[in-house]
Amino acid sequence: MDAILIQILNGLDKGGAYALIALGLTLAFGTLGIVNFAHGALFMLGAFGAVSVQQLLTISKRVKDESITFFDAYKEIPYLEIWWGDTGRMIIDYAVPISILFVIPFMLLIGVLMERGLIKHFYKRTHADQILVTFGLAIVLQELVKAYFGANPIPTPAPAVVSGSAPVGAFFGLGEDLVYPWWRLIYLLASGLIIFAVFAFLKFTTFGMVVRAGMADRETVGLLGINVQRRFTIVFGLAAVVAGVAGALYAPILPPDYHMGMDFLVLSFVVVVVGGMGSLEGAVAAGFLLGILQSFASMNEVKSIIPGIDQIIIYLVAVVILLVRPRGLMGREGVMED
Amino acid sequence: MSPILDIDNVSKTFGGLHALSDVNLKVEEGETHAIIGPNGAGKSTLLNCCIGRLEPDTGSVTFNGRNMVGMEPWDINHAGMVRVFQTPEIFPDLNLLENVMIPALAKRDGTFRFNPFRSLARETEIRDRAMSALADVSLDRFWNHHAGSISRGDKRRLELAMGLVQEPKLLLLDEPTAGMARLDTNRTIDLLKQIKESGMTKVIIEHDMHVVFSLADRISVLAQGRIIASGTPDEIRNSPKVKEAYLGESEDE
Amino acid sequence: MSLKNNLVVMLLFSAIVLSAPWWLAPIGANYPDLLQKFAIFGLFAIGFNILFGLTGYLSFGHAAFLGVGSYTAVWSFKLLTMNVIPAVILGTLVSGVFALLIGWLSLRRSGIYFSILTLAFAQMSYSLAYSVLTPITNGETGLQLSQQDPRVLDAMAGIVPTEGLPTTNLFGMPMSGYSGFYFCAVLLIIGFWVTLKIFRSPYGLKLTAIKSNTMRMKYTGFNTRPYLLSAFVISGMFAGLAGSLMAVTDPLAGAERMQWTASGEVVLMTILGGAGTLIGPLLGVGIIKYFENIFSALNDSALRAAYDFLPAGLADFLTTVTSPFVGEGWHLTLGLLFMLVVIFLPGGVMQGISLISRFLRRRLGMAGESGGAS
Amino acid sequence: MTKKDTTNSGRRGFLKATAATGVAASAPMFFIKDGHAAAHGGMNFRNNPGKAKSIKLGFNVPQTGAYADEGADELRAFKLAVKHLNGEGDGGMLNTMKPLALKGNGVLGKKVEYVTGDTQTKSDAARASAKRMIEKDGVLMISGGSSSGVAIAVQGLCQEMGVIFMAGLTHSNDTTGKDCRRYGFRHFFNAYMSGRALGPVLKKEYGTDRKAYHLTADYTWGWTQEESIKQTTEELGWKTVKTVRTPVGAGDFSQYITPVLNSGADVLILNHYGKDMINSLTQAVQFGLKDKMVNGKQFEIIVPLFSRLMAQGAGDAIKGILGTTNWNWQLKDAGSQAFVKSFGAEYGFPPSQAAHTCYVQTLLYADACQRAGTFYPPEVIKALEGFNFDGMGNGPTEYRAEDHQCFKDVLVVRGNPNPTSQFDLLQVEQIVPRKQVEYPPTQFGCKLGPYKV
Repeated sequence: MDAILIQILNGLDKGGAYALIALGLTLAFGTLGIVNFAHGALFMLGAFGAVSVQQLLTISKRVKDESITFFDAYKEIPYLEIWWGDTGRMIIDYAVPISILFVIPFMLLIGVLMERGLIKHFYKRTHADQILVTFGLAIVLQELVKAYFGANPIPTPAPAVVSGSAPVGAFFGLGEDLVYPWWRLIYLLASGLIIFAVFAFLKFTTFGMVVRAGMADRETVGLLGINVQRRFTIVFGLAAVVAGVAGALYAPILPPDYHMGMDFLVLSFVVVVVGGMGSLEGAVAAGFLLGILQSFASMNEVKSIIPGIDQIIIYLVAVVILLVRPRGLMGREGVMED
Repeated sequence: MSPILDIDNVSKTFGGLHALSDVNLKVEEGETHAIIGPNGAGKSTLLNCCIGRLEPDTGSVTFNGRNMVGMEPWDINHAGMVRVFQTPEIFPDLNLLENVMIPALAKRDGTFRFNPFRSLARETEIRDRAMSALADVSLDRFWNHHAGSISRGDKRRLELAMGLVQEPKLLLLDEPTAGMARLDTNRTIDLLKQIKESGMTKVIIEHDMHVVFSLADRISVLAQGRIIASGTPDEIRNSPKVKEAYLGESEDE
Repeated sequence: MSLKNNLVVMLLFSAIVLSAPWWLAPIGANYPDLLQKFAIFGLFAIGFNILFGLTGYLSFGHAAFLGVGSYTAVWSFKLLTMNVIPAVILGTLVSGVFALLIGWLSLRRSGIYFSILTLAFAQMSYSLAYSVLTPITNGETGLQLSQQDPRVLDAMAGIVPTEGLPTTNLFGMPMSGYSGFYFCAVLLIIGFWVTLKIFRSPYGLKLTAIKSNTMRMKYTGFNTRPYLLSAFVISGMFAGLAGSLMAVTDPLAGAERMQWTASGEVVLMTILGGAGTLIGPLLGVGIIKYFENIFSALNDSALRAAYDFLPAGLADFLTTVTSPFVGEGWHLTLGLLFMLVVIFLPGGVMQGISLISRFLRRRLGMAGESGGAS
Repeated sequence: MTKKDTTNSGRRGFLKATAATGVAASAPMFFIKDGHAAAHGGMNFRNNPGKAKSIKLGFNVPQTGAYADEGADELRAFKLAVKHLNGEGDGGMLNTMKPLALKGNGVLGKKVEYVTGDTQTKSDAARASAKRMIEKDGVLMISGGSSSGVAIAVQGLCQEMGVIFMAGLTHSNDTTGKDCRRYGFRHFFNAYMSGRALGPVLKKEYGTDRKAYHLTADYTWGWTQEESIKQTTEELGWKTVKTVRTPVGAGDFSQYITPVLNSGADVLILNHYGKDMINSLTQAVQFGLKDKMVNGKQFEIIVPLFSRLMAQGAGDAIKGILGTTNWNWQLKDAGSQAFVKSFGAEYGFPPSQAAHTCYVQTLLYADACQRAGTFYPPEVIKALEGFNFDGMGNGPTEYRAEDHQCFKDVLVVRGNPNPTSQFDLLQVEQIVPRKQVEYPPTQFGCKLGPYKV
């Protein structure tokens, strides 16, 4: 029983990440009609936003390490620690939460620049062209990150307070063994909040209503004389922010490396298609669904029946859904057929 | 003699909307049958039900003695019922000649033929037939132009050539002159009259009464998904019911 | 003498391919392995182009067929004979059957749904080949020859096993080095002839028409499924042939050949060169493989040597400026190149060539308008 | 540039080749580089430098992909080795290696040059890159790499082409086991040695009554390591609760880690490497496994194969974790100090174990050529086989003739709980003597194959 509960938690957590990436991807596709292969790279940039803030906070003074004699070695002591002692140490400890404050405007800027500088020239081009140019951009972005940060993952821990595990089992009355890392619970909560915020924004603001109308029928909204263009630019920025924040918050779970975006990219496309191209609700639902399915497929009991199922489950689900229900879970019929 | 096309009790609803209700229509071999009616009367829906783009909820479409309902569009095509589309459905990336060669090849090759090693350059017969169909619609001079780059009126005529080259038993024409200049319209009427002499059966949907009355042997009037009248052009012209439902309105337009 | 004439085209093409070891020498790309790769990936790309370039169906799973071709060929070397003929034939056929299966399912959908279906099938093949199917694929290490392999045909023919591992051969001629290249080159020429015939056949015209307007094709009397499926299988067989040639020139097959990035590579090659054109995909192959093999190997000292003819200061400056783009930075250059090509030349390098030739023709005052590039 | 010289000597080889095989009789002149020459007896062999003033070595390392940092470090070590061979710099381990035939004037009087290539950590790319070095650049030896799959693939190729391969970082038993080759040599240790070395330390630290749970990367290296460690721990009396295979590059391992929590196991063994290891370890620690008490015992995590670069990626999670490593820069022997000193002086930070093994391999190859008095591979191979040496950072070491595996002491290390710098991540817990990790050469089914190809 608790094994199942904890796999559901795992699935929700994983699903939260999938859903957030797929949400941004769908926003860009639904409003702008852009298939953005650089979306994974935006997720990666967000994670490296957290890394950068951490590195900024730990800019260190190099002190000669006397214990090593046979070559010049240095110890590094962060200036913040030298100046403010414990307060400085605490600020460093909270690098990831603090980084969110920087990641939001940074990603908005990146998103807007990307839309104005590149994407807007590709609205009328084929999807293949969009894929290729954004794929090229993704390679460029990740190579730049690699050139600066190296290829090795960079540990970006969560604050010490939440680095341990929460006694979930005790809370549900299911025994002591059942624990779950605090940061993952926070991630789950945060992904829920972000999804909620995006939906609320689209549903309850006039801005959002125009965007939704634009997703349903772009030309008509354009005819209404509303400046759809500028709104869509902001939507693209919003998609970038969602991806970036998702990445920054994910950094303590998965030490960021330059390639992490590509690892998520294919998966998130599958999520989008399973959910239904252009359906925000579908993207979220499919994200959580696939996360949970993947968690269950990894259980030893399941794997002993079907060996290798945990490696292919996501693709298998995608194949079945596409063959049985081509528009995905919640998509409209005919979107992007032909 | 039984009619070549027999639409029997066809109904079609979209959601709650009755697009077609119990439509009955018989088209005799060799005649030119016009279907007229106001916008949204269900004319295009009716054509779509004939060529397999839509499946009627009830009723049957019998063509040449065979029920067409549920058949694949390509099989309907090869049965001899061919449609000319209202919004030009051409191959914009090919040139005009190739656009017409495709249906000519369909006529010869059937629904599928795997001949990757046959040289297109040696398909002189197909080429000649396509060229003469282009000549029929006076587009032969532009044979090597890209179909995507010609005017809308020319696209309509190209459509017509694509239909004619298949020499169908029954040609369904969906507003063949819409979007054409007066001169072109007249030329098209002349062409269709010529075809009439060849004995090809035609069903024409048309708004332009000038076209309808100069071509049709018989006319059916469709309004709100029902056939409200059917008869010779004179009968229709004088029918008070039609005037009330359709002609009166259309003159205001 | 017109490029409309197949014979002229083929003679020209054969001459260019067979003389590649000469004219590629000045840019350092004439060593056997790279020449083989050009020919092998050339086959892969022109086959892919039959599907993508003609019908517009974008498969993201063609690497799976490449992988299947490789595995089949290596198994043929292990079980049957070191002669390459059965390996090539079997590799192509087995890939064809595999393509038939995947195509039959995937072609129920079109557009991006088709792409995702092929991607999903290929990723499943890759994951399974890497792990569960290890008895067949030898997992991460890759399927290799071994001394203990039965090789029944060779045994029947009385070929005595060598002390070391046997080498692939064509009736005794070893298939490594330049002879391997010429074997691949001959198959590339045959493959090119097949695509040329397809491009210039009624069948090919119909495939192009499907790309232009699928719906219209159906109402014109064509059942599009068998057309698409046959094109899919043909391109799958080209991929299988390419895969088996990889095994011929280097008898080892690894699962990574089937990964989605490998499928993505052939897409990039085709689009970069010019999808739907006869030789565009080959240009794409040339560019990408050259980058991967030559650019990636340039280091600072090689750069400095290349700039040696310049004044020292300028040479140092250029070395500093260019070094991030070569060697380990070759991916960066590739990414930038994709972006530039797609932004300015959506028709790929072929479009660039036709633009330049049109410009030159105008400058030279020559008459004759080419009938609109597609 | 020496290109001209190599080409010339190749041309002579071509003439003989044509005469002998007849196959290339009608072939154009550039067939010369095809290297049929290697098929002939005597002193004619592929890429024979002949009278050239320099030789070329090929360094094939991952420059893109997950192991790019290790690759970069390997490349630094190679460059340093080339410098030292040519008598530049402070000489590094040339000052400590015993016995030493090298004179600091290149190899056999020829200056050493090098070319580099990107393996991308993919077998195909690695082989393509190796072929380029052999066919185009004319290298005599190839070294480098950071994974067993690539090492085995390149080693096989080198055997076919008759070029010596001095493996870089590869830990699978298969490299010098069932996939061993006459032309391949491995200085690095393997999974079996890791198990043997860990055994006594585990017994001392964690006792004999333990229940182990394995998470294993689902590919060849993971399996061999799981097998070796399982064998060792079960001999200690430990029980193996479960072994679970995880997909390579899974990223999030939570769904594999949670079942450990209530499995009754009190030890988690992570048979992961690189990014997978960083992720699975980080996440296992987040799930509280390090602070857990099971069966009245402290729960423990073991990572049998460690590297400092990986430890860097795992951050705090690595603290206190036991594992093994081939070499560590904090070793106090003269060889290690000499190497660290010249590496540190050159690049400003200490070398990794990958850098160390690549540096040593390059020197060993060069020394073997010097001792053999020729670059002719069969003679060089014979010079390396059974070679005993010291002063290279691992104590007295032997290149075993039967399977080309180096036998030397193995380091059991622990993640440093109180690092003083970003490099001070591992503590040497114990130097396990070579005797303890030895095994019969037939154990992993090695058949080396012929000297001449």
